Amino acid sequence: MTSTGEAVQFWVLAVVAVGGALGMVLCRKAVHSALCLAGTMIALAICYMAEGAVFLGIVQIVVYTGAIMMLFLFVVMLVGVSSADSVKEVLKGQRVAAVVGGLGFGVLLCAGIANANLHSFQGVGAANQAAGGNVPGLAALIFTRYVWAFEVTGALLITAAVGAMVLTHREATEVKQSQRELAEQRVRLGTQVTPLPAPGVYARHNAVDAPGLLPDGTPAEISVNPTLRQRGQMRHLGSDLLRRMGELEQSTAGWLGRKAPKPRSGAELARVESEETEQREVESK
Amino acid sequence: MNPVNYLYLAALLFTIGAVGVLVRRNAIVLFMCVELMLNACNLALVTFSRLHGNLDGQIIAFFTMVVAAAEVVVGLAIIVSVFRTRHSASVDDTNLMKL
Amino acid sequence: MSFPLLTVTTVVPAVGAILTAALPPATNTRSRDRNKVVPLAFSLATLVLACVAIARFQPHGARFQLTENHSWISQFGIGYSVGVDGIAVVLILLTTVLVPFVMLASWHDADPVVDDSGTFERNRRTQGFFALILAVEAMVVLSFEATDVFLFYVFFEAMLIPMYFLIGGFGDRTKGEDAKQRSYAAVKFLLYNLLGGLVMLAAVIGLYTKTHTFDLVSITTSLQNGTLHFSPVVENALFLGFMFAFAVKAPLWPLHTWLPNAMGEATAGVAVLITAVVDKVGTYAMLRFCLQLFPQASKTFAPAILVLSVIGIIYGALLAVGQKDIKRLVAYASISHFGFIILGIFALTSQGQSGATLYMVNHGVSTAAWLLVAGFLMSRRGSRLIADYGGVQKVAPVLAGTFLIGGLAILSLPGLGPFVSEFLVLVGTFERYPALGIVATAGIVLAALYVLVLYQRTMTGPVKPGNEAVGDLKARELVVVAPLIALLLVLGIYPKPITDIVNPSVNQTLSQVGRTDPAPHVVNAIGGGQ
Amino acid sequence: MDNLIPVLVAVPLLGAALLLCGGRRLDRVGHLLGTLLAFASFGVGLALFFSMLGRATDQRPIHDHLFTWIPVNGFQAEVGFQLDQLSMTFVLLITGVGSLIHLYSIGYMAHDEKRRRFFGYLNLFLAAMLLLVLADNYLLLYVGWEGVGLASYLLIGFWQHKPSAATAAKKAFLVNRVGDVGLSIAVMLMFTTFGTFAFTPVFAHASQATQATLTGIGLMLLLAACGKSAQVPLQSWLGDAMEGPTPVSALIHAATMVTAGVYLITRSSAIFNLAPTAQLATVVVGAVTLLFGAIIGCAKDDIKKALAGSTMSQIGYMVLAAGLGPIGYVFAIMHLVTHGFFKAGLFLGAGSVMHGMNDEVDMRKYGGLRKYMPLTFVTFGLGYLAIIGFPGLSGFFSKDKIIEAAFAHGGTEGWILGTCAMVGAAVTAFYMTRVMLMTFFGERRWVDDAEGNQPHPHESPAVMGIPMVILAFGSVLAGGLFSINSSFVNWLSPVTGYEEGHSPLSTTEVTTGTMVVLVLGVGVAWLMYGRRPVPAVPPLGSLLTRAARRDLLQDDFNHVVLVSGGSHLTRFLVYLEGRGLDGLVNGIAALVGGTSGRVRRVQNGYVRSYALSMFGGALVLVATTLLMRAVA
Repeated sequence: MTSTGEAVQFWVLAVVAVGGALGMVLCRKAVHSALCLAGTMIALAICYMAEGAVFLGIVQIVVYTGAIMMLFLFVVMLVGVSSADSVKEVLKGQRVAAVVGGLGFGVLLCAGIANANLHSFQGVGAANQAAGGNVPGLAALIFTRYVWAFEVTGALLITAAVGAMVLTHREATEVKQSQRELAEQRVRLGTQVTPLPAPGVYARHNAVDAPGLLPDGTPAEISVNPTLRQRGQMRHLGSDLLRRMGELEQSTAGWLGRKAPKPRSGAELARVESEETEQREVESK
Repeated sequence: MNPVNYLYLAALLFTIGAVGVLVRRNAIVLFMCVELMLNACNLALVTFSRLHGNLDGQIIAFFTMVVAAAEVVVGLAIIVSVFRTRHSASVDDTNLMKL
Repeated sequence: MSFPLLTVTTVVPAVGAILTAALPPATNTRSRDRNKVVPLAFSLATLVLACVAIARFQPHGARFQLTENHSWISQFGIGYSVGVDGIAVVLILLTTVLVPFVMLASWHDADPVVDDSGTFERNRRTQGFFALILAVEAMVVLSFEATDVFLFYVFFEAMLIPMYFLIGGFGDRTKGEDAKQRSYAAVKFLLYNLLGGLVMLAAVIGLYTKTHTFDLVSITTSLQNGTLHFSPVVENALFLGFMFAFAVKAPLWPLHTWLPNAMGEATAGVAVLITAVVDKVGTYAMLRFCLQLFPQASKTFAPAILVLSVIGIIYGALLAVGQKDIKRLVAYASISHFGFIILGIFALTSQGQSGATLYMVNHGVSTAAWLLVAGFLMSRRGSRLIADYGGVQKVAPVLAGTFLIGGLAILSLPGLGPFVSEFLVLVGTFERYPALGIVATAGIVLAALYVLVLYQRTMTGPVKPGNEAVGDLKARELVVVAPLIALLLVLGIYPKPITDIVNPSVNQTLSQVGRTDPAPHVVNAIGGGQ
Repeated sequence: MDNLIPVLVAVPLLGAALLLCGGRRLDRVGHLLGTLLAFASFGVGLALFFSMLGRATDQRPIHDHLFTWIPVNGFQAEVGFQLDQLSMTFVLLITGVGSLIHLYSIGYMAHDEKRRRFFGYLNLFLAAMLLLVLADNYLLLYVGWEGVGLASYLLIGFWQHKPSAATAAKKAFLVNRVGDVGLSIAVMLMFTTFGTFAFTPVFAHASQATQATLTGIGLMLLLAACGKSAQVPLQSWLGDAMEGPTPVSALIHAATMVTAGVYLITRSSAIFNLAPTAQLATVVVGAVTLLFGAIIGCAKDDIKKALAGSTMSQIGYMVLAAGLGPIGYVFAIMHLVTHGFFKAGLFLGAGSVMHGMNDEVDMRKYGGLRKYMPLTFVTFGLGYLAIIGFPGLSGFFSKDKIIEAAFAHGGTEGWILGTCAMVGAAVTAFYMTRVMLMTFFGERRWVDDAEGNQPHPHESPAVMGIPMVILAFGSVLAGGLFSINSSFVNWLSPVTGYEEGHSPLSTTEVTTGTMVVLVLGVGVAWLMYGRRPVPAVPPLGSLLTRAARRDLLQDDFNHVVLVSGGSHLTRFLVYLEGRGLDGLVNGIAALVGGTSGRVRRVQNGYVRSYALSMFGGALVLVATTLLMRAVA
């Protein structure tokens, strides 16, 4: 039997852990899943400590949650933070079968545990004390009885590290093109010869997600970072904004005493407005 | 409270992880689910260590962690290289292995 | 240690096969002929070795002679044990005699394609054909020699591989649907025989678990002196396992349906190889393994097998009558004849078994003569349909004449080899099962029917359009046919040398099965007949 | 002297081998060589005959063992020859008539491009027939038996370009094969009963076998005889066999081969004497056939087919006589020999007529030929008188003896058989007179043939005439010679046995009876064909006539029951093979293929799907483990 404190702690942590696990499975975005899993792992780390495995608890936090989960996050970043599973299941009956199988499996495991004779917990306190603490106790075992396994695991880790490098490494098969060559190539292909336009910088907006305006006043999508564009995070310049920009330009010109630029054509405004209407209709559906 | 509840928790987490492996398509999440299953095992091992009053269970949990780390490293590397060639991280897109 | 004659007899064609396959592909007529003469030379060398073997064989000597024993997989008591008795040595001679004729008859069957400019298509198809024939020869000879059940099994199965390629790769119809038919036939052949072999493998393993050896001689010895005893259920099961494989190979009704397809689609030479050489391993193995390993079960199942063989005799003959395709007709005729062979074996009389052994030889030679001549005819006209022929006798009298002689041998005309064996089989059957003997005798009428109907439709009558240009036999073809016909005459008029070799072995087999010939009803009539 | 016996067979065999394998080089001399060898064989036969005459009666049979043919334990087939009085008779008949017909064929086949092969086949026939009569055991006899069948097949189908000839040849061989089955079974029965099938031991021990066995052997031998000798119910091939060249019809299908059945029964007298049931069957077959053949002979317009019906009928007499037992054997053989002469003569005459008439065989297109072919007319006429039993000629002596013996059989059976034989004699007189009248008397009725050629009836060359004359002499004299001092009975009785028959009618009564029916038959024929002109188109005729024209519906019966029944069976079996046996196999293959096609969809390439099955496996494992623990 455990102390009341541990019981309270267990019930709190169990809820956290299960919640995290469910969250991980149910979140559509990988990054959310990763965060949920990190939560579960920290909860488990505390459980370890409560059960007298102090060293493991710390390792769980430092190595697992700190290093491995960060590795996961890096990969998520590489692959695309927002990449989410579509809700539709393509394999017929996979979900139902998985849930039913899972339930059955869980019931079976619980039945197995319930049937097992698990009533006299000895606790590791004695073992820890005999060795002078949890860490010395583990160390004594690792470097004596399990030294061989330890060495092999080390070899495995090194192999894995090398393997990962081999798998991800891309051999540079050709000489990197110089700036001159790139420029020549651009001219030859006749694509964008000039440098790309800079994104629009406006006082009231964060800069990089808003497209710059071309001389005729239309937004230049090319000026926004392709990653943002692919993610659909480019800020669309609404009609009111364009209108206000026009007014601003007019007043600025008046204030500076310059010749005022030609006002934006009505057609341009109408196009933007119709786009906005469509957008709204789509969202409402 | 009986410490056996830790085992029930481990069983629950393991099952959730297993179901996750089966229903999720994103390879990275799939991996996370596998990690969850491993963690569940570790919890059970630590609990067993407590049950028997020696540290061997913790040792095994420790090795599990190390091996899991190795596995994650290689697995993620594979995911990255698959993503490079197929521009997708969905396991359903790597389905060439059929008649 | 003496000279390993039997091993050499099987190694020579095997080496020949490898060497032939390794020859450079033909580029002109000379190198093409070289690629065929080399395998022919090897098959002739094998024939010489087989003649030496039969000359050194002493009919009244030990049971197995020219034996060689080497350990192979000692953990399971598997040995390389070879040796021949009278039956085996005769069949080895048959095989080695027929193979050169088959090669010579198939001389142009696998010729390389030559384009308009006279350039040879460079591939190894031609020599592959001959190499495969040599490979089959080597394996068949080793199957006849093997006195180790496992060794026999290995080669019994292995010979399917070259046969599969010979059937599937070299038929006379190469295009479109026809080629599909051919590959169907080859696959059917393979699957049937593999299924049989699978069942046999189970029985072989079962045999080992009971005896802990694969050595035929030691098993039969311990069976005879009583140290080994099978329970009836086990013995029956093992017998059926072996028998199934042999009945597929032989083939016994109703497991025969692969044969018409295989023989129909293969070239005439390969068809002869199937029916005259390879299938003989099945009937031979019944004599050698079924009867000797499982004497009690053989006696138990003999009536059932005899009934099946009689059905096969009549059924094969009737179907032969109904065929439209020459080669399929020959195939059904062969099914009928295999019925006779199996009938002779399981009648368990010395006349029946000597007759069956002789029948194997005679059937091989007569079918070879008949079918090879038919093959010459078909190669001239490029058709296998009986309806496409007519009046050939007018334009090619020698061809027609040899075809008729081959056919007369098939219908067991006295004076030609098959009569002797067929009569022995019938007498042997009649002694013990008169009713079956009488029904089987009716088969000789049907044999006359399908042979003469075929002859009439193809050879007689007015010359059918398309047959005017059919030429008579060429020198090479005469060289193939004439010796076979001479052999048929010799076997028909003076078969004593062969029966003298076969009889002691048959008697030993029968004494192992524990059966003696029924005595004449009138006891004090002259026993020996002289 | 003994070792001459194999020479007898070897000489024509050598001829056959030379002529058939010799190639075109022998085309010019082949016919001469063949004829020479036939005469050589006849010479050897004569030498052996005189040597035999020089020995005492019990010393006459000689034996020559050549080699062991098939030795398998108890089954010892030997090649050995036995020459006794019976064989000797046949040897002389075969080689004598055979040589004459060889000679005749030189003329008859002069313009045939395959003449060399024809003589080769004839020599082959002689060899096989001699083997048949000289064999000392049944198996060797069987070799000769099938050998003559082969020669007959080859010669009937000699003009292979004619589909009818090829069909007739095939039919003859097949029907003979049915008979051969009987001979095979008889040999097998002998072997299982006596352990041997050589004549001497079998006959010596025949009395020890059971009645059933002997009856079985007898009936099987009878079946064989029916096949070879064209007796009911296996007679249908003989009419068609007339498709062969006429010399062949004369030699094989009149004089020698078809009488082999009579030889077989006579040779097996020791068995038949002990098997009354078999004997009864034999006489019934003989009596039925003699009427059957005679009726067919009356209706046929084809001269050769009419003669073929006559042959059937005459052999019916012989079989009848042979079935009567010791009272008949000698007369069966005697009739066989005289028949050999006159029937060969008649056939050669018919051939001569055809030769002069552009190979026309329809007697309705003959008529009045006696003026154009005097020699043929005379020889044919003598043969005619002999066959109808004109007093003093051969047929008179031999046929009357048979009729007498039939009455002597005793009881009701004797009366029935005797009456049959008597009626047969009347019908014989009728149809032979009909042939004679239609061919040689009356108006000329020949017309242009299809190509517009007018036949020019002319006498045949000497090479054909001489044999006809010799045979005519034989027809006239043989019967008388044989009857002087019962010389033939004395000659043959040591082999076949002889008993004086005790006829309820005296010899005079029988002779008177036959004379009366003879006159009756001739008279009726004269009334129908002599007095009135013969119509060129056959009248419809009575039902019996029409049936007789169709060989008394035997072919129709065969066709319906055997041919079409058999072809239906065959077609059904072919269907069964394709759909049944092969269908089963292919069905299994399709089942396996279909199932695997469905099962392979499980391998869909989705890792998660595989993971699911793995998970399912784990589930099952855990469940099993727990269950096992719970049970334990």
